[in-house]
Amino acid sequence: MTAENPTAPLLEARALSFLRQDEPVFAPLDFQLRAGELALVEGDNGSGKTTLLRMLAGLLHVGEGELRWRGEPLQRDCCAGEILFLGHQLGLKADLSPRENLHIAAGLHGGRDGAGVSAVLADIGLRGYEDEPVRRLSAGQKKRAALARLLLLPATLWLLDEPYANLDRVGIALVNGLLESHTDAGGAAMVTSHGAVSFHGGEPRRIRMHE
Amino acid sequence: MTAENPTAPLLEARALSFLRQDEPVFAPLDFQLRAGELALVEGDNGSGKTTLLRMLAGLLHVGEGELRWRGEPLQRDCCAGEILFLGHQLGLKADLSPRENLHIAAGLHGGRDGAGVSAVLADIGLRGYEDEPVRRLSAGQKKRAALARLLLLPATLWLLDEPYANLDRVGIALVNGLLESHTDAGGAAMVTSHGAVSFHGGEPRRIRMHE
Amino acid sequence: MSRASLSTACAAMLRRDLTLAWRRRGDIAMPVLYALIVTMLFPFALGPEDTLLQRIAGGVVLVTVLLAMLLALDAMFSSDIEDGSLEQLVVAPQPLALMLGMKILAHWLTTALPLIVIAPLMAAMLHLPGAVIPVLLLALLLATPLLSLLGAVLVALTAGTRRSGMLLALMLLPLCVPAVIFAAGAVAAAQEGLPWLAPITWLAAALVLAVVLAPLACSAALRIALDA
Amino acid sequence: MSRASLSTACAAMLRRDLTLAWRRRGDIAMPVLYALIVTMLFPFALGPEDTLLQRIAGGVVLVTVLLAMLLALDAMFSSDIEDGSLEQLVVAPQPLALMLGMKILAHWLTTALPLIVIAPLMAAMLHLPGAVIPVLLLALLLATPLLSLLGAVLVALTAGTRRSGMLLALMLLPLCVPAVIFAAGAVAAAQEGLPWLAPITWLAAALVLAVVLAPLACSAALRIALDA
Amino acid sequence: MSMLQSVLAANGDVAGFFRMGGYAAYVWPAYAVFFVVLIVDTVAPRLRRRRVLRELSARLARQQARQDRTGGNSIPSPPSP
Amino acid sequence: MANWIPLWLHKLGSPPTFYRFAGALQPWATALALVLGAIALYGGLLLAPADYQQGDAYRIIFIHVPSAEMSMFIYAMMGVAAFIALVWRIKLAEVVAMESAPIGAAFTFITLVTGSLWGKPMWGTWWTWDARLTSELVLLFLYLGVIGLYHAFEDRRQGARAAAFLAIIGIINVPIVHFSVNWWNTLHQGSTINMFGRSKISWDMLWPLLTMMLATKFYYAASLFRRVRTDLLALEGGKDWVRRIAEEEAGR
Ligand code: HEM
Ligand SMILES: Nc1ncnc2c1ncn2[C@@H]1O[C@H](COP(=O)(O)OP(=O)(O)OP(=O)(O)O)[C@@H](O)[C@H]1O
Ligand SMILES: Nc1ncnc2c1ncn2[C@@H]1O[C@H](COP(=O)(O)OP(=O)(O)OP(=O)(O)O)[C@@H](O)[C@H]1O
Ligand SMILES: [Mg+2]
Ligand SMILES: [Mg+2]
Repeated sequence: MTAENPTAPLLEARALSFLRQDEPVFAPLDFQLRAGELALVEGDNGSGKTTLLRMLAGLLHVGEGELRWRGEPLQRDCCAGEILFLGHQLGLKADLSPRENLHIAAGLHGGRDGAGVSAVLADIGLRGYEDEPVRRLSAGQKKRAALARLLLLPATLWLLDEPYANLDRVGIALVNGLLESHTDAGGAAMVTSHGAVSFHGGEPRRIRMHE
Repeated sequence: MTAENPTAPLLEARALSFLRQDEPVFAPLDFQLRAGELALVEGDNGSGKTTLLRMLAGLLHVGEGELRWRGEPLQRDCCAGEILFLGHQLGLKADLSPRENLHIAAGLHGGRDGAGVSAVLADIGLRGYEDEPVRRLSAGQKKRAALARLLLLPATLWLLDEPYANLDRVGIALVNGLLESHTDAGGAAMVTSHGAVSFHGGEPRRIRMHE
Repeated sequence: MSRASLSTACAAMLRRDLTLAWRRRGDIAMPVLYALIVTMLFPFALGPEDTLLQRIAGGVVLVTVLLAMLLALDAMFSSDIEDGSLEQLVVAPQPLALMLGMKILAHWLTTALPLIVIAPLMAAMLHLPGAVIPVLLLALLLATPLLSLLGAVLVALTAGTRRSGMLLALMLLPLCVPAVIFAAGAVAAAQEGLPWLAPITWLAAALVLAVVLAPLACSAALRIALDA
Repeated sequence: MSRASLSTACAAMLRRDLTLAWRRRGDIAMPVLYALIVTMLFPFALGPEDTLLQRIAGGVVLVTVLLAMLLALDAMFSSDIEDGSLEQLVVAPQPLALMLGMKILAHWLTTALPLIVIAPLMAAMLHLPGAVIPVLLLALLLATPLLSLLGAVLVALTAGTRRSGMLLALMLLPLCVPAVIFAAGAVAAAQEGLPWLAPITWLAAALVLAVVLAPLACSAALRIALDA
Repeated sequence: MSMLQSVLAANGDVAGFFRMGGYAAYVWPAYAVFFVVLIVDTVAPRLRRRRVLRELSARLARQQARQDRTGGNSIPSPPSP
Repeated sequence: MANWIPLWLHKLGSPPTFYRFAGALQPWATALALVLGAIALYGGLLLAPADYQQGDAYRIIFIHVPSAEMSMFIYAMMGVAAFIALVWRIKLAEVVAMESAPIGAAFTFITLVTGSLWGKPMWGTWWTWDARLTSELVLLFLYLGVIGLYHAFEDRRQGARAAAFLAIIGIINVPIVHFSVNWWNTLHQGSTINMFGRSKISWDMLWPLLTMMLATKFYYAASLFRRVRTDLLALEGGKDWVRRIAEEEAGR
């Protein structure tokens, strides 16, 4: 992780908005995210949380305003390998097993030091389901298989869209634990969620989407 | 709602289990559900909640044990039109609007007296999105469009698989309100959920899935 | 509370599938375009010799139309399975066979009918004599619904599996062959000025049987295929 | 933390798509079976006359193989878009064009190669003279990757739209025709004992150009298609 | 004259039997296919039976091992990456 | 009324019972098949005279016709078992239907190959698209479809039910194969053997043919028993009776 500009925040949005058919989807947003911070994106259904996260991930282009990554305007290659995105669609191939899916992800992103696929799968609570095709997993098990990427892949900024949905209580605690150790290690995360989620470490920064 | 046997419970399971490859997915279950009751199906990810609900809906055939509907063995036609099922997959056509999707549902199931499609959509919080193709809705809006069926269609037993997932707080309160008025009107419901969901009216009956 | 009447339900099903097809009218046009491309490529591939083209015209049009239908068959239930609509249909308090019959009808209307409409054009592109075209159309009008109905049963059977494509083709082949033989037989007979009623009658008889039995078989097959 | 090297990433992509194809090997076999069915139906539809069959054999095999590939083209990215894998690929820190090149290669290996392998069988079923078969194979070896590459660009362009089918067919047609003309020209020339090198050279030149440019165009098209 | 008579005749025309009146190239492959296919059909289930039994005893051994080990299902603790 | 059918089926249909029953009969069936087959081959290849028209090529008849007959007979058996499996959900019937398919496919394949080996010298071609040949090919595709569908499902019993359904639909093809020579005039031979009237072929040729037909029936029984026993072991892996067998065989 080479920071070009150590004082600048990791991610900074200035009057950011996204346009669909020339209409902004949400009111202009201003926020900063520093290393070690966790931001909770809040808003009602349809307020634009998913849209915001997809824009940060580089899937949608910035409509108006500005987005800066370590002080530089955000471009595709300047943050390559530093951002991990998990959307409503999990990005798992249903015909492959969790193990195979993770191997592909590691092939594309490179692996974290010392994180083996089997160990990660065991940690995420899929022991015994490593070699079952994903399509045969229950909804929560699929979600866990997708979340295992967080443990396996190296990244500075996590963009998680409703990571708690479909998880049981153990799973929710697990995600909270992951987020805590990620921010402790100097990473940052943006999370959208509706449920009554209690974080262990202090109060997260909140970004409210206004309609 | 013609009850053949007024003293019998609406739904009764005796040593019920489902077999995959000749192995039971969950330990034999015994439970009863009477009119006006709400049952919460609890269990960890992969414990078989979805499987149970699909079996009750008649999509999977009973493996071992017995399932009785108003005292009679459950068969396809004896409960026709009395059961409403909402699974992980919402059963909405992405190219049709919520209004069109609901019109089809009403065509298949018949409509509740006095429930108009527009009114139902407004009640569920989709005012303004009635004629947008479902594929352009956000995750929570899609869920709401599927839940609108509960208001529109006549049914005695609701089988809801994680109805709260993806909903915001208003949406969760809305589902709780729906469940309350349904049980008050003599209906019954089985709901699976992980989140910290607080029901208004009293403590629901709980069905625990053991692994 | 009002139970939905049978006719309302049928109308709702039919309207739904037709609306969906209209929303994705590009996809309906696909088999049509496919058929047109094939007929356009043939003169390129074989050289534009009138007598040769004329000789093979009837057969090529028949094969092309049936293959174009096969293409669309695979998708008959797949989107409904993916988004859970089929579950909702199975759970609905209506006779499943009838509802599936409506789906098959909609499928035929949206894939086969456009093909039949352009069949004369295709025949003309290959210089088929004008007098044979009515027989060709009659053969297509009987063979295509037959294929839709039988195909629906097989598609339903493979609905629960992962390897549907090949299986479907494997199982459909035995059904295609007789239909092609009879239809091509009628067209060839007409082209040579011989009586062509016998093969047409066979097709018609098979169609009547299929109309009655296929929806029932289809619903039974679907219930089996979804049960896992 | 270790950045993934380019070759690891390429290998992972290729392995992934080949594994997936193997898991659904029924679907790979689909174009093959389709092609076999077509070649089997032709004798039925046209009557089993050796000279006629022989006359049209080369053209039929070419058209059939290319059409069978068209069938599979549509699905090149669709499942990846549905389950969100394509998003993950776009977000991954690897050159997208190269990754898509791997996907196209895998697609060609799983759809075109089996077709080329059975092409001699199809040719034999239609009684094509054995001496022509090498030329047919050469033409196919050049024409099929060309189609895969150009098709991929068009599929990527239509990925975001709903009416993909028709658009795809419409845009591919002008690309198919020259390929078929050159390939069929070579085969016809060989069948008549004339020199067949010129059309083959044209195909090869087009292929080289496509290998370089198509992946880049494909990645640009996909980024546009996903951005909504 | 039957084939046996010619085989047993004074000159002992055994080669004639294998020549099959000039149709050897058709008759013998036919019989070969018949026997090969049926032998494969006979052997395949025997091999499969052996495999099934081997897998079964492995499964039984695993179950035994699991029963011997004490303990139920432990809840996975949040990892510390 | 016909209550005894399911009752009787359930009794013999209990997997351990059938496993023992099939185990006892299977060696006898194998032995009979071998002995009868050897006699038929002796009669057909050595005793029977050459045909006045076809020469010695006709000797393919002794495998072609029995195989052709078995290809249809086995399909019929599979259809019956499939029907029972679907109506009464009896596991044994599912297994019998599914394990008949590969045997039937084998015989169909033999019929096709021997037929074309016979056709080359007689008709001058390996293959024509005539009604009987085509319908026999369709039969092979049906068998392959049944086998493929069975294995395409992850749950074996669900696969068996789906494939049984396909088998029942496909049964219309069997009469088509049989009567195709009467319904359409074709290249293929009409009926030569007439069970009740005078057959058109001489006794010297007929008796080996009939013996071989009987031998293939016994072969079918033996093969089916072997396959069903294996399949039952695989399907009932969790049950006690299978565990006991597994332990016994492992001990040996
Ligand atoms: C690939 C080529 C062939 C196929 C697929 C085929 C198929 C069949 C079938 C399915 C039957 C059984 C019919 C029944 O029992 O109803 C049969 C019977 C027979 N086949 Fe063939 N056959 C072929 C070629 C030939 C040839 C070349 C000959 C002789 C020239 C031949 C002679 C016979 C005879 C004599 C019978 C017995 C007919 C009867 O008694 O009904 N077959 N064949
Ligand atoms: N593909 C699309 N095309 C057009 N409009 C869209 C599309 N996706 C979402 N929208 C609209 O954009 C708005 C924001 O959607 P978004 O998915 O970002 O909401 P969200 O905050 O994630 O909601 P949820 O909590 O329900 O997931 C919604 O009003 C939705 O209808
Ligand atoms: N189609 C399938 N084929 C095979 N096994 C399956 C299939 N669907 C689910 N399973 C397995 O059956 C078990 C129960 O799954 P089910 O979906 O009922 O769980 P669940 O309680 O709904 O879990 P969740 O809370 O994650 O939704 C799981 O172990 C799962 O892996
Ligand atoms: Mg969202
Ligand atoms: Mg579930």
